[in-house]
Amino acid sequence: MDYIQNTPADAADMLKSIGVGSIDDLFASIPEGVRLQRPLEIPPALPEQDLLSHLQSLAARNRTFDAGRCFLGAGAYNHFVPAVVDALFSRGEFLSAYTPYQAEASQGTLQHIFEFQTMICELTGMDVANASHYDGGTALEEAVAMAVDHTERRKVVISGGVNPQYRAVVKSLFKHLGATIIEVAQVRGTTPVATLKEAAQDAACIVMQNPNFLGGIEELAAVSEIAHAAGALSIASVNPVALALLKSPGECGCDIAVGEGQPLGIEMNFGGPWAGFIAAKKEFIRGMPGRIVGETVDAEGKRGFTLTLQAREQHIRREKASSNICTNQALMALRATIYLETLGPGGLRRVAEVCVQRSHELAAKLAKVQGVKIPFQYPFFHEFIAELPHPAQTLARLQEKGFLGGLHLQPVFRDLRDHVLLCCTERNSSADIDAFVAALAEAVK
Amino acid sequence: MDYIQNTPADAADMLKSIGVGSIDDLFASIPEGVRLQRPLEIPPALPEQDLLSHLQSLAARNRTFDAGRCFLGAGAYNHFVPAVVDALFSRGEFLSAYTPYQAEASQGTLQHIFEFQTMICELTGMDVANASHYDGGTALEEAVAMAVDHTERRKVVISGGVNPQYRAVVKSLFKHLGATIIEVAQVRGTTPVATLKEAAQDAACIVMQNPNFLGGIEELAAVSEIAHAAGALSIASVNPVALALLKSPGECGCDIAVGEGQPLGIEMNFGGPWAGFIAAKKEFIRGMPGRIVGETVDAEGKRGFTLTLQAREQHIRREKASSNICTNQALMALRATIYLETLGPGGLRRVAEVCVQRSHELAAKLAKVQGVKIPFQYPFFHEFIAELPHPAQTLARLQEKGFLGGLHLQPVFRDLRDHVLLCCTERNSSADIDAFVAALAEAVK
Amino acid sequence: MKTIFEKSHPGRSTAYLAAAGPDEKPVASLLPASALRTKPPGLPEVSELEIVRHFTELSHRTFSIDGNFYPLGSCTMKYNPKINEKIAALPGFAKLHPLQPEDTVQGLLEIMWSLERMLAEIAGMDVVTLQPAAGAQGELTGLLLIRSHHQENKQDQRKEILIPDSAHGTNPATATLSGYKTISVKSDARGGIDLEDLKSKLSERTAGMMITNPSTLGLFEENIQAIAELVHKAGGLVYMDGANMNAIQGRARPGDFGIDVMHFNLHKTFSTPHGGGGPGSGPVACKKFLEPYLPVPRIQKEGASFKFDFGQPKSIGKVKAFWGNIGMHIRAYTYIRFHGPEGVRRNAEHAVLNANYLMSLLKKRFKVAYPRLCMHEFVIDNTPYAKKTGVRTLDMAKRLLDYNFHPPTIYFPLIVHEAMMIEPTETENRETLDAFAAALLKIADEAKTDPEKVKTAPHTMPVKRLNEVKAAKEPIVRCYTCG
Amino acid sequence: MKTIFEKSHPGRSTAYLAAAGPDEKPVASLLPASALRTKPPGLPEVSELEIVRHFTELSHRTFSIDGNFYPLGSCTMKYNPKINEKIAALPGFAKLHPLQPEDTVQGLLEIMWSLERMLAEIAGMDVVTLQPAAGAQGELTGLLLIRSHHQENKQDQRKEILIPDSAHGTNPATATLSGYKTISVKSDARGGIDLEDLKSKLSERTAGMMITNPSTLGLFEENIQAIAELVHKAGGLVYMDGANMNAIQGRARPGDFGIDVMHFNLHKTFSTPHGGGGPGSGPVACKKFLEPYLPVPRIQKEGASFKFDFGQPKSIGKVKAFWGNIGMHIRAYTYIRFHGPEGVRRNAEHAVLNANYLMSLLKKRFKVAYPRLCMHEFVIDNTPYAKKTGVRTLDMAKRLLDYNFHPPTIYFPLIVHEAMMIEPTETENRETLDAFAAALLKIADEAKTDPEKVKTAPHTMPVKRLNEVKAAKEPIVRCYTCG
Ligand SMILES: Cc1ncc(COP(=O)(O)O)c(C=O)c1O
Ligand SMILES: Cc1ncc(COP(=O)(O)O)c(C=O)c1O
Repeated sequence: MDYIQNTPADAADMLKSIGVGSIDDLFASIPEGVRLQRPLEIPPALPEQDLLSHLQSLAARNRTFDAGRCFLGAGAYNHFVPAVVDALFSRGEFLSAYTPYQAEASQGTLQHIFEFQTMICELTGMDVANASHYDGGTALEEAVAMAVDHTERRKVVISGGVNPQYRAVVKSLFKHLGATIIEVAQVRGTTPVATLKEAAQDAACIVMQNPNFLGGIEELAAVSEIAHAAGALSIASVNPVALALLKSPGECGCDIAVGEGQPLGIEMNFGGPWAGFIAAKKEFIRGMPGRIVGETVDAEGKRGFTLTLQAREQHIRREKASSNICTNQALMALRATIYLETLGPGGLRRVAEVCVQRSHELAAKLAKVQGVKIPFQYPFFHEFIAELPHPAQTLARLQEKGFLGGLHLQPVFRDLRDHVLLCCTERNSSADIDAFVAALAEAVK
Repeated sequence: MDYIQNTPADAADMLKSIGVGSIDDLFASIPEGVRLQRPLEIPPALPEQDLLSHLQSLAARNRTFDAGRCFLGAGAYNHFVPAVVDALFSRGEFLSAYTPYQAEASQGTLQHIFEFQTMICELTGMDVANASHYDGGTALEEAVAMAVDHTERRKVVISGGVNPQYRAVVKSLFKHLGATIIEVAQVRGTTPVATLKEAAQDAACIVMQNPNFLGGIEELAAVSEIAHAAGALSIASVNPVALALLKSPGECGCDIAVGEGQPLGIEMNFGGPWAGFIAAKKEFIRGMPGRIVGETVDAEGKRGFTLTLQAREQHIRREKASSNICTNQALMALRATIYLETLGPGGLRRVAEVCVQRSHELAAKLAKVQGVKIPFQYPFFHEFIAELPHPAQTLARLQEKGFLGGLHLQPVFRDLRDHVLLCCTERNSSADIDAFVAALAEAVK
Repeated sequence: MKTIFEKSHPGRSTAYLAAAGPDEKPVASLLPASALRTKPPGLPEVSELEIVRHFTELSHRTFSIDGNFYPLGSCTMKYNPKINEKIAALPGFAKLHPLQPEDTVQGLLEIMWSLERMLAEIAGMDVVTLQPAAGAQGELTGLLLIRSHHQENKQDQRKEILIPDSAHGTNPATATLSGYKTISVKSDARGGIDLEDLKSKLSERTAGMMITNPSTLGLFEENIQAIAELVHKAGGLVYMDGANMNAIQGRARPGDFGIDVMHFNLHKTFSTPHGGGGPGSGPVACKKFLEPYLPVPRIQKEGASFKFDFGQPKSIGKVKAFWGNIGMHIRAYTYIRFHGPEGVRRNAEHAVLNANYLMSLLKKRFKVAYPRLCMHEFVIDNTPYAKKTGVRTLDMAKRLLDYNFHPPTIYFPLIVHEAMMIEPTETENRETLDAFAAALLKIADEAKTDPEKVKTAPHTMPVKRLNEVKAAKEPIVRCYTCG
Repeated sequence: MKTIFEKSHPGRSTAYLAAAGPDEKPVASLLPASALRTKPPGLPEVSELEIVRHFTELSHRTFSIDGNFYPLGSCTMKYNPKINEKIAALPGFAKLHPLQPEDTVQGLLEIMWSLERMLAEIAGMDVVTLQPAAGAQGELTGLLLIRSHHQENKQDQRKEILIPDSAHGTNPATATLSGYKTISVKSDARGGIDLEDLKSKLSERTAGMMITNPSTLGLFEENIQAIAELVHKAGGLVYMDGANMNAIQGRARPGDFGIDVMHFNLHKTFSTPHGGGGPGSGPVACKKFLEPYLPVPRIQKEGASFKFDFGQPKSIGKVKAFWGNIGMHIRAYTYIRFHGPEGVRRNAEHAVLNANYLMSLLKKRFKVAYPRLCMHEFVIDNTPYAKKTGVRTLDMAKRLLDYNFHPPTIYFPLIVHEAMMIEPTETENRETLDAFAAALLKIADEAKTDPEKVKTAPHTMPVKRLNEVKAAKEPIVRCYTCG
């Protein structure tokens, strides 16, 4: 099976035009010894009807939890996506376009990226944002690389409140590059600002996450001051939904803000594709990785958009480029763009408010359950820590009852042995919360 | 909740421009006594998130059977729809366009209807087809009305092999109009041609269905001869998928061909929306109901398409119109168009072949099951009759096992007491058939 | 652009099913040779990519609500919410066979039952059938109910239906189709029904009257109660064409102002997408006394469950195979549930606000046919321009395309010369109305300064003005180069 | 066209969530005031209808495979099947949380595991990781594997990566990012790697070589075995940039011709949609000896079930949060399962056939940079035209837009002057290739007869030629009139 349009008669004519006798002749430049002489050992072709059944049966072997019954966050958030997002995102022109190299034929792509950049700047309080990055973790890695290049220092201070997945990504690269990575442990839900002072000496940057991985709201402004005092950059990894309510990194004096766009109308997709973003103060513009769209005019003075500042990029600067990124996550950024424009400031704020509301409702209700504790009192956005007996077993029991009941923190946070991280979004109604609390009360008995 | 864009400030400005003080003033022409003074008693508004959950929970209270486990046809057919059909059909420009009154701005709609008309003509062997009708039943009703008008006779002969739903529609209208309707009973699966001769005298038309409701292949050509000999028109209601294999009504001398487009890539949708079609020999063109698209040229001689022959239609001819139809099922006809063009002649033929193949496979296998009989031997397309003990109970047992096991004919066909009508399409694999046969063997024990 | 047939290439296609296996029996061995066709139908042979490009290009050549302001009078071209499409496509709705046992479709029957109740409440009526596939079929259903009623009462001589001269063509066409004679009733100077003319036409032959309210002139029939009383006194029933319910939903109910039976157009008032011509859905609402005649099956609620009831001996029977355009019912149900009572009423209010606002912008320069407050739409009479400049309504309409607006309905209603019937709907914003008015005013200028430009419009569409006369005189209604 | 910010209107929006109820606590009572922003972000306030019209219009301003022939060299712009989109959107895939327990995602893990096996077979490699998000990240992953290997073998001095001068920019950029120095290797007159130059640059500092095969010139590296042997002998490893695997899948396998590690671009070879810039997916395949260094988690099959294995002490760690661009894995898996062994090979064959056919049409008038049979693409050198007429490759590219074709990749590879790199892919038909060639030949005529027309192209796009210099000199990278 294939989507090839040439019939055998076409192929024969075309070979004649080329001047060869067979398709095999076209592959003559492959040395004989390495030509594959047998069919690939992959499963036989499936016509579309059977293909769909096959994939549907595989999909059926995954369990989807009711939207209201997911209390798991930890870096992937279960938000409501208005139908208009899918309806527009799935238009074939958007799906099947390449990077907008020929600006005149790609004003649609360029303009939606320009709008994305604008809104990321507005949310983060920064001056410039790129067209997207692979994900929140690699965006953070690139921000650290920007700081290392900018400061010419090789020490990186990173809060233990940063998503462990992101920290792992940063470490994979920088340990190879011989940088020193100092992790400052979070304490009872937030990063102790005082301990950063010493660590900041000679650092390229201090990296914070806000709200942090445990949901806690960090003192970003204070951290930025410490960073700047030590000549380091202040980098914040942020949740864009929370930014409808929280002070932006820009307001807190950060130099670079990065984050994951998944909460903005992107399905969880088992972890990808999502859309990282990177935004910075304008002095860092020429060190930014990835595509940037700029406004310009056409030959008649009419406004238009084009890729710009390409002299930073690999296809021009090659080994001197600010990054190696080429393909990004533009289509996912388009989802975020449609989502943000659809919700508007009021709508996004309402999502954030309801997240705060419901997570605090859950925390308050759980605090009353026999055997469950809310051990730490820190300000949180939509995630918080609860302490339970036998977390692994409790989560398994909740799963039997149809709940995705949070993340057991122990394997990653060694000191949080009996602790789980819980999350609420606007998808969890008060009724869902009550059902969950009841199921949990049952499960911990 | 609503999709209104005017803010209160806009509304105030607009009222000023109009020169009235309030929205209530705009409704002054409604006599006071009949103004509704209370809110409508309908349920309160649901924001989109809750709306979706509500409708999902209603959808969950319907049972969908696995595609391969549906052996029920009887006028609605479970065919495979390539993904490309939905992807294109759902484009907003197609969905949200009106009837193409302004041809220059609606070349897309007009051209796809023109292509639909062409393919319906090709399938049916007719000269002209309209832009679609409500469904197969009402299309048949209109064909009968054409015949009544054309012959100025008021007697309608209709085969008992015509879908009982369609017969009911024809009867509802024509019994009011005082026409005589003669039903010629099918015998052991097909219509006995000989008995039509007498009935045909003074008739406006003879109406056949092919394949008939019981799957049987009728002798259309012979019937057309009888009709024409009596000065009546020959009308055939046909399944368009079967026409990939079967002689077309045109080849069989029919004057008008109608049918239901549902098998052509339209979801079963619990019975609608689907797309009826009406096609006829060219001498009937000015008696055709509904929209017809024609080819023409623009002011510069370039080809274009437009609605044509509108002098037949109600908006011009009013009480003298050939029909009262205005809105049709154009969007569903678009699905059929995409489907037919995607499959092409080979693909459609293959669907039809597999239907024949599998239904005969099922019949042969059932014939071997203890307690089950295939009572009548008639040539059939993809439906046939099986005789079982306790059909109602057997069907209920099959349902428990996940099978939609056919239609019990008894309520409508009085003489077929223990008979069910079974259908296979390309969706029922040999494995599905074996599973069904096994389940049935178990169920009739 | 080419038709798909001109892109066809022998042997080209994509395989959606496996080819025949070795143990497959040839069709000729299963079916009689005499039944089989010898020449395949002339369908095109194209690849999936070509299909995608073909329909993508066709979509780009199609004005639509999603792309354009589309103020087609009488058509209520309001925003079609995307959530409705998503919901109607849920497998739990789209994949249901119409003959599935009732116990397997309880969710859907609940929707249908609830939609009937909600429509009855909006109409001020007692009962509803969802079966008719569109407005015109609703009209047919309604007239058959009226006919059954008279037959039951041995009033077979009632063979006339009164219809105002402003009515939509489906009204008289439906009257004919249902065996009635149409008697036209004049409109008066205010655009309402001329009471004297009405009285003179009522008689013992009157089966009923079809009345559109608000009318196709965008006016609420101020004498509606008196009219209904007159018709009733004459022994007739009053049918309302509810195409314009968008203007009054939540503010007035036909059942409260004397209507016996009416239809809704779900594809207008409740925003189901019109898809280039359809599908529609035309539920019929009526008073209790007409209930026995409604099409079968009816949907009944018994305890917590729902079922089809086929046992209605006086029923007119079926007007459509199966149960109606279910997908449209789901969308309309969704739409009404989204809006709630307040939203439904606000839709009417802002539809009327937008229409009056747009009229206020245009009336300075254009002749409004009935210069008074309107409901959801209003009609412009372009005779002054046509006389002065030779630029007709058709020309102005075509020129609007160059400004990227779909034109209003033109040359309807028939009683207004050079009519332009404008219905903006409630989902448009003021900026759009301002821009549309500005374009139309500019075209009025152009009609004076550069009439040729208007008369030869459009200039920016994929084709120039099309020759409709030729299309009708030498009809080419299919492609002949296929197959 | 306006930006969405220019359409914003205070107070306008659609409600997707219920407003606050009476018992809702104000946010200020739950979060510290110091943490809260005082000014809302400047997002636009528009209605859903405006959103629909905005993005519909934007889509109409976007060339795409669905709309246009798009022969962008090195990008493999082949048809993106709609079935893949449908499958990836199934709730059983799209709605999964990445941290769901493994026993609830067995279907997806099976897909990932199977895709790894299929890619390994196509590559002739032993093991695969799906984690990298795109080709460039695959390169980074690959170089980190090489680096780990040398570290393990105490070969820390190996700090140089050899890269041919025809390579894509990501190769040297990746070398730098992973702490390596790039050593450029020359191409020879036939477009292959210059063996003498290569030899002269190999040393005990050589960590490895990155080689693109088929190369960005569309040529299979005839000396690939010899090259691999040379690099291996010098103690280096051979990385292959697999961006051009479309040309050889099923006909030759990198693992069989000496490659140690490589990446795939699923968004090229396996048709996952490129979405205006991404997402991509860059799985890395390698030989057994590099397996210990692969990113975690690996996917293991145990009996009939699948699990993540995080226990790889020598692993380079993670290159991306979670497990990769799963949605792209699902599409690629679907694509390969649709094609099967024969289909995959035929894709390569017809990609190569189409490229050579198109070259045969163009070579009569254009200078082909390396005039020999090509693989999936070929490069034209426009210097003759530029010299003669002043019409440059950029001008020709822009002029192609007026013929409704997306231009080829231009000015790459850097070693060909005035380059035009043309990759038609296997899913295009001959009529399209003929039409494209005709357009390009016509433009070559225009370059002589009417050079201004070409130099000022495009003329039919929504904007005329854009000023890119101004964009870079005075960067405006966001809208300032919002908020
Ligand atoms: C006033 C009026 N009546 C009746 C109809 C007919 O309704 P339908 O097109 O749904 O059959 C229409 C539709 O245009 C209309 O505008
Ligand atoms: C030859 C070559 N190498 C590498 C890449 C980079 O791959 P990606 O864009 O997926 O990061 C590309 C993509 O354009 C390419 O063409």
